[in-house]
Amino acid sequence: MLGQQLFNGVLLGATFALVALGFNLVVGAMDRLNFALGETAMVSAVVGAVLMETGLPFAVAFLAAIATGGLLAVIVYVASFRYVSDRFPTASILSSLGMGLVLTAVVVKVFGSDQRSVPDVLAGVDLDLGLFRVSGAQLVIIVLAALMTVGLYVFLDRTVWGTAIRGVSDDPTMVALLGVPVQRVILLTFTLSGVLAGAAGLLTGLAYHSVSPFDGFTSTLTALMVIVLGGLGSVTGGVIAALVIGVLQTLTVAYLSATLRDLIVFVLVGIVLLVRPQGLFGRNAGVLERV
Amino acid sequence: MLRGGRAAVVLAAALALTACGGGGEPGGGEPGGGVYRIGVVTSSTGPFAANHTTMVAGAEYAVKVLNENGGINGNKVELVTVDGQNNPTSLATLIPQLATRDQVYAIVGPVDSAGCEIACATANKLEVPIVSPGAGRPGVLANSRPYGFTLAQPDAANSTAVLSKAIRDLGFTTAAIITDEANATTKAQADLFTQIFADTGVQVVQRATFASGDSSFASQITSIAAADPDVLALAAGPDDAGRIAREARSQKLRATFLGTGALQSGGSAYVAAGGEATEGTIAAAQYDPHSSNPVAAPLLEKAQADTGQADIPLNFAYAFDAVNMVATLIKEKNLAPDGTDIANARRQIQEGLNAMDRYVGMADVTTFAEDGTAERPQLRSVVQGGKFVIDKSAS
Amino acid sequence: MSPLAELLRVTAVTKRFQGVEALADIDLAVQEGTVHGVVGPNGAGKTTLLNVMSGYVRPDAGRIELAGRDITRLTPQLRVPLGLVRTFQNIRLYGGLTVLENVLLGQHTRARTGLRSLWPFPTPQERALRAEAEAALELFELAPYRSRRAAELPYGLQKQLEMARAMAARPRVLLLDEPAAGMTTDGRHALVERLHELRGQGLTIVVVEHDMDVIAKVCDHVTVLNFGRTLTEGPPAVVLAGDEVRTAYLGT
Amino acid sequence: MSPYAEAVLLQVGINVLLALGYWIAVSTGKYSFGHAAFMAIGAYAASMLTLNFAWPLPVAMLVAAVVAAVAGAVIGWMALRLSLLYLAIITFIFGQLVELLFAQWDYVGGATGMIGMTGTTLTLVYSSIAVVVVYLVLLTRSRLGLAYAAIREDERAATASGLRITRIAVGAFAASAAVTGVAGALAAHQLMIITPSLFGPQQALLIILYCVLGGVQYFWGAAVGAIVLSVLPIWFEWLNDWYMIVYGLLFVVLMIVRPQGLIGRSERSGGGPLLRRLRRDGAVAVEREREPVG
Repeated sequence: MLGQQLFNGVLLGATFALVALGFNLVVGAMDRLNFALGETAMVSAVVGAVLMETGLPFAVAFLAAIATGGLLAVIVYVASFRYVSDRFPTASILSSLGMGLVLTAVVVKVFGSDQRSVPDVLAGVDLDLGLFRVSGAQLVIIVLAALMTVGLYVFLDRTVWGTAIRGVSDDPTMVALLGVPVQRVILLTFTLSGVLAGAAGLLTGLAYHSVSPFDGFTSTLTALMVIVLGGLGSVTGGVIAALVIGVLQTLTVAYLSATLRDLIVFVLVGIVLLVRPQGLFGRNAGVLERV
Repeated sequence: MLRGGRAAVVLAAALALTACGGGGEPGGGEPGGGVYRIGVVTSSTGPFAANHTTMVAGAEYAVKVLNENGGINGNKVELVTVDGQNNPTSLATLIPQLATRDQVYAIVGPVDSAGCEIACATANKLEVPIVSPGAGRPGVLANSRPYGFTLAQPDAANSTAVLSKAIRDLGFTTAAIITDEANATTKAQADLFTQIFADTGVQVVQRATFASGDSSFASQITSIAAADPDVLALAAGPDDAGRIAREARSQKLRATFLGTGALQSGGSAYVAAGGEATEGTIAAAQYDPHSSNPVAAPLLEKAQADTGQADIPLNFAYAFDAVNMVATLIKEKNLAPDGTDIANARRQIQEGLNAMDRYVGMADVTTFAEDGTAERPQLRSVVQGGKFVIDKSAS
Repeated sequence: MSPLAELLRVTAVTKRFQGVEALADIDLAVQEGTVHGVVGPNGAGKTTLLNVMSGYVRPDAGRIELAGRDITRLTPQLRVPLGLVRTFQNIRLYGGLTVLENVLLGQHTRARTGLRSLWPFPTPQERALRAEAEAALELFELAPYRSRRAAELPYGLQKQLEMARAMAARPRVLLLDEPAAGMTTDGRHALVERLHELRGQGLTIVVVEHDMDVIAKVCDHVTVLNFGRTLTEGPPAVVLAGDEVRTAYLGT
Repeated sequence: MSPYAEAVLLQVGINVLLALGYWIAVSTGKYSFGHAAFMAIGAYAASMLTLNFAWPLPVAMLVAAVVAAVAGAVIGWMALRLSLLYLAIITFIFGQLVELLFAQWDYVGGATGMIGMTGTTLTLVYSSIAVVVVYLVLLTRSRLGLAYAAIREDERAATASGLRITRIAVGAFAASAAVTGVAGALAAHQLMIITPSLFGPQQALLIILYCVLGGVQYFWGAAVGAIVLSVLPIWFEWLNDWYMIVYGLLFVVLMIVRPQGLIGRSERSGGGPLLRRLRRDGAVAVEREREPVG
């Protein structure tokens, strides 16, 4: 049973990782937090679920979900980042929180506030791997999440645009001087973050069997804990922290109590903030020590 | 920097402005043509939005029927609907608004326990009778007596006998309980199941917990599947219960699902969330949409014909009855329309509700107990063909 | 000439940024009542040295002493009440606050600033500080602008205000980071006069500056840095005429 | 006065108190995204005392203020040492943590909350506002208020003036939490019931919006914002249906057009987006030069 529980945890962590990656990409590009990313994931999941209900194959629904995520992230960028003055560092946070409210409210207006059931995929599949069993939905989740994470690494590492994103994240002034179109790189970063969030939204929906208009907030909260634990802006740290939190939550639920699930993560994050504020894997992420 | 004196003046002026605006005198009854106003408290968002929509439809339908039959003593009945948006803070002003500005004789709603706690307590303080067509959490009316009522019977009173009998009938010997720990109602359900299993000699082989709304349930079901119980008791809200059912079936759990009356009253949400996995679920029930009661049956049939629904939902029938209870009392006590002597009228309605014995309406027989909760029929229901149906053979 | 007291002493300070040595084993002693210049080409480590002295950069090795007290581990804000006050190369004012408020903030460490400052009737001490702030505005020719927002002032006046704010802390050592940068010729003359005046009042000044003319006119002692090392030091007349400085600035 | 008018005035008053409390934190430039947590702490602390120990409400309010202030100081001390992004994250998470803890604490009724508190009167609410207004008037004229403004304007300059930034900001945060806690206590005793979910993210956002709409420059701007936003949905009932969307869009539009709020001096025009972008690049570069000190 432990094997199965560990697998459950990794699965949960994999979906957390995708949203956290989305957050970290934006932090890297602009030193800003996009608080509407959780809602972006939620809307993408709703779109995916609606398409699946109409009988379209999962692949189509998944593509539609990531396209929705990317599009929404661009809209949020335009509304909450592009024209918001940087003299007010929290303005973008407030604005994106506002966008989050709007996205939730629009979904409630259109589809009502009930949870929406997400149909199963590969319902017949049930792999017995000895230590644990994998259902069809779980197989889809783990494979797609892994593909997207690895894909992101390859993209950032091997392509021109990926290099440009890393460049903007390291030193925007310098890459601007080198002739890199910073605006377009930032737009691309937002799109990517939305794509990741969109994928995370639908995959989480698969794991939970449903999506609710109010899920966005939970995703945001989890992602924030992941990036604090992993280090603000650290891609690798985010992935590892997501898996740690996923496994920790699952084991807590299995062997202790569901009420302790969030509490244990809060405590872990609190300790990390006190002892190592830059996160387990972070660089010196804007940590100012003062009297 | 600001010079403080001026700031204080501006602030005071702004506050005074609000006082004038917000403090407008109550409107009183409209001139001419007698009207009895009844307030309805709904919530267009939040987890119980669907139930509220059903409730409003029931109340509106009741008023339509009443007015078609000449109203009460020739005076029309009118609903004043306010929307609390699932936000307790707005309830704190909406109830006084109904009481003062709209001069309602009584209030119907909200259906959810959390909303009722605030709305009913506020109405009670203002001495306005309020009937919730659905709040069933134990102690929900603790602060709302004598003016607060609910048409639902709390689970413990309603479900124990039904579920115990079902367990004996079906010969279950082992059980697991999954509980939403972040919710007082479901925690109470879990205690109820524990008690029932103890009484019927069923061994509880596994307990799992979760916190409302945001979990995949994979972990809990893995633990339960390892214990392989005959029956899985769902101490969960209907949405969560549906997802638990799906996760359980996807992990090949064979147990029968068991729920309290609360699961049946949220039945459509449960089945919508759980799909085919919910087939065969057994739950207690206190309302039968196809009742054979001689008073209820024709009312239900007429409502089916008028609304085009095959099954009249619980909250619809409860709201219908709530409006009619108030109307009956207004008529019986011959209360004046248009908010004349409203305080006295409200007190008389309250006394009438408290004295109500075996009111028979669309939802069968209702009697209010000492604490304002209702005594209701005790039925067994089972999910068949995608909906809860009352298992008449079992009662 | 009798030996003057060493007021500020930097001993064997080293600082690396990502492996690059910005300061390598720097020693520096500032005599009380003198003006000490620090010069060197871009990237020589001048500003880093000033940051180390004022506490904005913690050195990897070495120590800083103020009047014999080790202040290496003190944060910038704790050095201010000890008398170590600085200005910035790219002026940092409270742009949204008035000119007077900027100067009042300069007095922060000398005034009662906690909850007790809420008491609406000023204490004699507070009255004295306010009067002093007004006087400082007169002295720095800012009085006509006292109620204007600092961000609205022209560049030259902003520089003046920053110095006024620094002086409001009653420093023992004033650290100036490129005070002449961006100034007109007239401005520089005024600056030189002002520095002479302050020195005349017994203030110790460390000035990091590009403008050799200013350095030559105000400094008693000059340290030349290059690649984070001390190239040479001594009286300006000697140092500035030396070959090392020319080599450092012009390359070999 | 009719119960309706009284209910409206109570609600407006409590919201004004929330806005004023939040303004204290914002006057140092520090935005909290979990201020509803301090409201919850105040509400629960006071309710425990009045319900279980029959303390008089005014005394319970004082205790609520102290407890909330301590919580504010602890969270402030953890978060205010770090960058603004961390402050946002930590306060956001803190809001959740508090909601979760109250939901699991059986002594205060868990998720069902506490019920039966009464005693909030107009006198109590408006005298609390009066006390806070007097405090704020004195504050904005004092050197402490000046220090708050300095930190908001430029932290680096403030260190050069010898301001002990963290200590000052934590103090402001604690004072802000105290006022918010009192507002929570009053809200609890007006609503008669409190549940943890009452003090969730939506409430936190409302508090921010009250303050930010009116303007963060003057405290009375925050109060006016609270009054407008509390009264609008009461006067225009249609607004109720669109409330979330309208409030959400209000944030978005406000942050583009007037991030400093409707009341207050306008910033000098910021130039085109490109100019701003360049400046932002500069700001980022400066940020990265910073080294840990101390």
